[in-house]
Amino acid sequence: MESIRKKAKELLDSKQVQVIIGYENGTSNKVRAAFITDPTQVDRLIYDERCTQNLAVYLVKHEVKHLGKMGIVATIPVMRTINMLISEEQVKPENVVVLGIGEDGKLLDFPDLTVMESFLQKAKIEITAKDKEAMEKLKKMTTQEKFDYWSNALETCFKCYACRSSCPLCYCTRCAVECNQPQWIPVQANKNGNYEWHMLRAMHLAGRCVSCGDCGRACPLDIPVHLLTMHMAEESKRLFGVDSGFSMKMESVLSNYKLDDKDNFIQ
Amino acid sequence: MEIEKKLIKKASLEKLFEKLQAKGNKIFAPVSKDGKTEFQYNPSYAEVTYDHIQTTQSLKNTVFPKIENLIRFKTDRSGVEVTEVDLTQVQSLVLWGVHPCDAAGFNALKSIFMWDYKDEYFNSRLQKIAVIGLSCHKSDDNCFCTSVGLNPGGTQGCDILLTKLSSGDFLAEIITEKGKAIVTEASELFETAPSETKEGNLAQVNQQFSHEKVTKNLAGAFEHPFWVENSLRCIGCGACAFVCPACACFDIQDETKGKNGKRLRCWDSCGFGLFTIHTSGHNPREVQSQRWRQRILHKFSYMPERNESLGCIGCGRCSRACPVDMNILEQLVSLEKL
Amino acid sequence: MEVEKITEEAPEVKTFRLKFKNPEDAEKFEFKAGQFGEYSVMGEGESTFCIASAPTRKGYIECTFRKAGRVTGALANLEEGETIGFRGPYGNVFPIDEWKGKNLLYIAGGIALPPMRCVIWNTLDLRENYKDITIIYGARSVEDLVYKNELKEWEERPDVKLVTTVDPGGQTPDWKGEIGFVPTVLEKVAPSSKDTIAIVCGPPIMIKYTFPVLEKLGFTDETIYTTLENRMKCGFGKCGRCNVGKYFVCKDGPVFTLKQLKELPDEY
Amino acid sequence: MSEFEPKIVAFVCNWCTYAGADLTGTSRIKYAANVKIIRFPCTGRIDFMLLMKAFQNGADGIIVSGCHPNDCHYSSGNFHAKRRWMVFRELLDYMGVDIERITFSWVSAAEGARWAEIVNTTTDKLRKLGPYTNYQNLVKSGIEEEL
Repeated sequence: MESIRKKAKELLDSKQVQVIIGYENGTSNKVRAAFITDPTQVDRLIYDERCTQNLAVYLVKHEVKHLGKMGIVATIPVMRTINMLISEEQVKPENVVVLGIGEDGKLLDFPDLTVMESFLQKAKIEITAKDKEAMEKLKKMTTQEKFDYWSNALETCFKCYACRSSCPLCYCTRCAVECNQPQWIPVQANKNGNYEWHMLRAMHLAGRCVSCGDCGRACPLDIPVHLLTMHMAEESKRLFGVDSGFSMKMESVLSNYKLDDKDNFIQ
Repeated sequence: MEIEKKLIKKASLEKLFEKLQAKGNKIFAPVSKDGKTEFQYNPSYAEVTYDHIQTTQSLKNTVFPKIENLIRFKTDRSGVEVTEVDLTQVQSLVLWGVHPCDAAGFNALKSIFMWDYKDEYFNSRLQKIAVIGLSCHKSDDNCFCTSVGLNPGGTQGCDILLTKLSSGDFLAEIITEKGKAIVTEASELFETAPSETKEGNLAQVNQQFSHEKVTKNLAGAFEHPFWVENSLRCIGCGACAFVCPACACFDIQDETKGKNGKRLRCWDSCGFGLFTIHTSGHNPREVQSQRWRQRILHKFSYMPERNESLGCIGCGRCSRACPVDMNILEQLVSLEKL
Repeated sequence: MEVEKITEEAPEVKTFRLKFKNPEDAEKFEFKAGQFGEYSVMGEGESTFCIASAPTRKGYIECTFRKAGRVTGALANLEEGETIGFRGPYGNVFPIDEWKGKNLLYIAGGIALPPMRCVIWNTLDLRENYKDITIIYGARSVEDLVYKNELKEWEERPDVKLVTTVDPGGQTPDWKGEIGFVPTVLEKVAPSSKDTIAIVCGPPIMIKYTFPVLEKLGFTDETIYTTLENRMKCGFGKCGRCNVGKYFVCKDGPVFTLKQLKELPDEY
Repeated sequence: MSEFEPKIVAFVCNWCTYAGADLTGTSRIKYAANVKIIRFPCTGRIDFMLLMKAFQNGADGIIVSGCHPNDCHYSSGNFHAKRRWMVFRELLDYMGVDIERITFSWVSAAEGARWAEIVNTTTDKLRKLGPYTNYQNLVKSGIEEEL
């Protein structure tokens, strides 16, 4: 924690960055994002196991970008998101300084982003045991059981789009659900509309999701929507051998192909 | 009507519930499951909880459904045939175990839907609900009903208000004619009121700000840097608006299947980026801080002025639901000191 | 309502003349200049535009729209004789009775002439109530000018002064009107502010640059009227979309004086 | 009781499968009449949401078909499409949509008989699977909400 504050102060003092995006104590024992522009305020920054929000979502937020060059406290999923955003040309590498946090919770020193990149090559991806278990359980179900599970789980969704807004990779200003000529997804939050919306969201994150799990965490109704995108991440790794966010120059999985992609399901 | 007080024993309460159900009433009551409490249609009495602090979702769905059918239509070459929804078919509904803040929430919605133009879709549903309230004996640090002029034992919006007494039995306050009718039909379950008052059995919610002062401060705070500073972390989802009992922004959309279709009213949120965008691309509220400002101003400045009601009941749902800890209470306390 | 007649005004811009299917409705229907309606194509949705015809001309209403989104796209595909839905009228009105005995200065840009056409014809039909009537109208190009026939008629009328302008580069070789943006042309024409009411309709950017010119010409905030075109859905002050400050554009507007606008937060 | 006749929507590419299906016709090969063909410029245009729209509108089964690998008129449209289907199939399976109801195939312009065979086997399979009530009920529950 001290090392994060020290580094943040150093960056702000030397004007290498104009804002540090980190975590601070919020209300009711919650933590929340902090935007520190004043070096004397760095003591607000904290880091502990409660800090799970994917802060990269702010790298593409207009009003935050507007503050200037950004320093960001980044755990492994956040670092992977930054790589994804750079690959997709949403973030300019020269506008970001990463205050990396390793698996042990200690500050990592990245003189530049290429060092972060090589760190990530070796880093492990961990999803929580709870999520792993839930996914295994789902995979063992029959088709009918899976269908019932999802159509019921998604039925309560009222389309507040917290899953979409919390996801740093859902940065489109006009989402596919808002494109209404034609209306692809029923706008209303009914069983059918919800099912198709979450299917669309998962598909649009296929090969892009970094399994941070923030969409599920953000859902006010506790619908495990992150299990959908995490599954897509797992599958694209299995099918195409790539993990998203491990390089700043990742080629998008769905806009590339290999001649030997398996096609044993095609007659 | 003067409030009448009665006692209803714990066992009789179950009988009342079953009696209402047996009469064919649809009941909407809070049920706890996996650490979360939500209102559910027609639960069994054993499932109903009396111990929850707050449900995640509000009760507005009962009078302002998340999807509401406005009209049905059929189109073909010869023209369009439009059928109105038959609002006389709306079923009556008993809301059971409603906290006083939520009961007051109906008044906030009423101030929007029944202001100027009277919205019959809303009104016909409102007429059909009976609210059986339940005073709060627990609260958490997101609750602030006392700061917006309400209290944990308030009767506003209730037809009957129940308060759990130290004995485990309930004090019943019969507030409206609708409430009286329910009691009359089950008079054998009610007994003479005890001497114990509800005051000693309520949650302690301290007043944290004066809403009058907030309203006053907001009048000159439109350009204040407060808004940007305090909403940088807002990610612009609609969680707060969708769980809010008093948020009533909506969208109107058509849904069709072949030649038939419906015009639907769906919940919307002023926090969404595209909410106000013009066809030309011009957007009056372009960035998130403007949208956050709109949310607070609408509830604490515009509504008191136009609708003579606050747009907030202090239930704290938005603060609990927010994924990025935009705590409305914290912000209102700061706005009072602005 | 039935689409009685379709006029192509400019590229992607059409005017519909609408007739009530039920004569009783036609009889009952009344509106005033400045009000708007919700026009709908079943299955696509509703769209808000002003009523572009004058209340003095009974039996029909007209609306003019540019094909831009889902609903206007569907409207543009309709043919004469087809049916559209209409709700209205909503909103407040231009206080034309209060303007009696004054000069009127209309300033419009682009597709914002339609909301003004209603009040222009209304005052022209009651011509004896007003003194000089001046219309300044600009569009991006000659092609984009709407109501070309009516512009001609106004030009020929001795009791109306019409100034048309197109943005630089939008002129044709035979263009006889002005070239330049509306505020610039306004400055050049420089109508007297004495006893005059100015009515401004146009895109936000045009309005923004027109007000200072008017103020320079001596117009006071109470004598400048404009209409706000916020996005709307319900039309009666519920859905929250057009909320600006304590006002709802659909109820308290769309007509506002500059004085009222200045009291509003800058969110339109 | 008459046998259940499934409704099948075929999304095919203009250059290979559509021409192939045309050849089936001109060769006077008889095949199941359950299929409604929708022609696309390329399999690369066949968005996953189109498949969902078909189910939404009551299809019991779907055929998606285009040019054999390396034969795409636009050189790589079918390769891109293939990746999308690989991923999409996994998602459908995970969400409980019966992927047995979707047949993916490559049918060239010269394979009229093969097209007939694919339609026939798909139709047979769907006859056995029965109507896709799961999805049809989902749609219905969405459209008919309570008053």
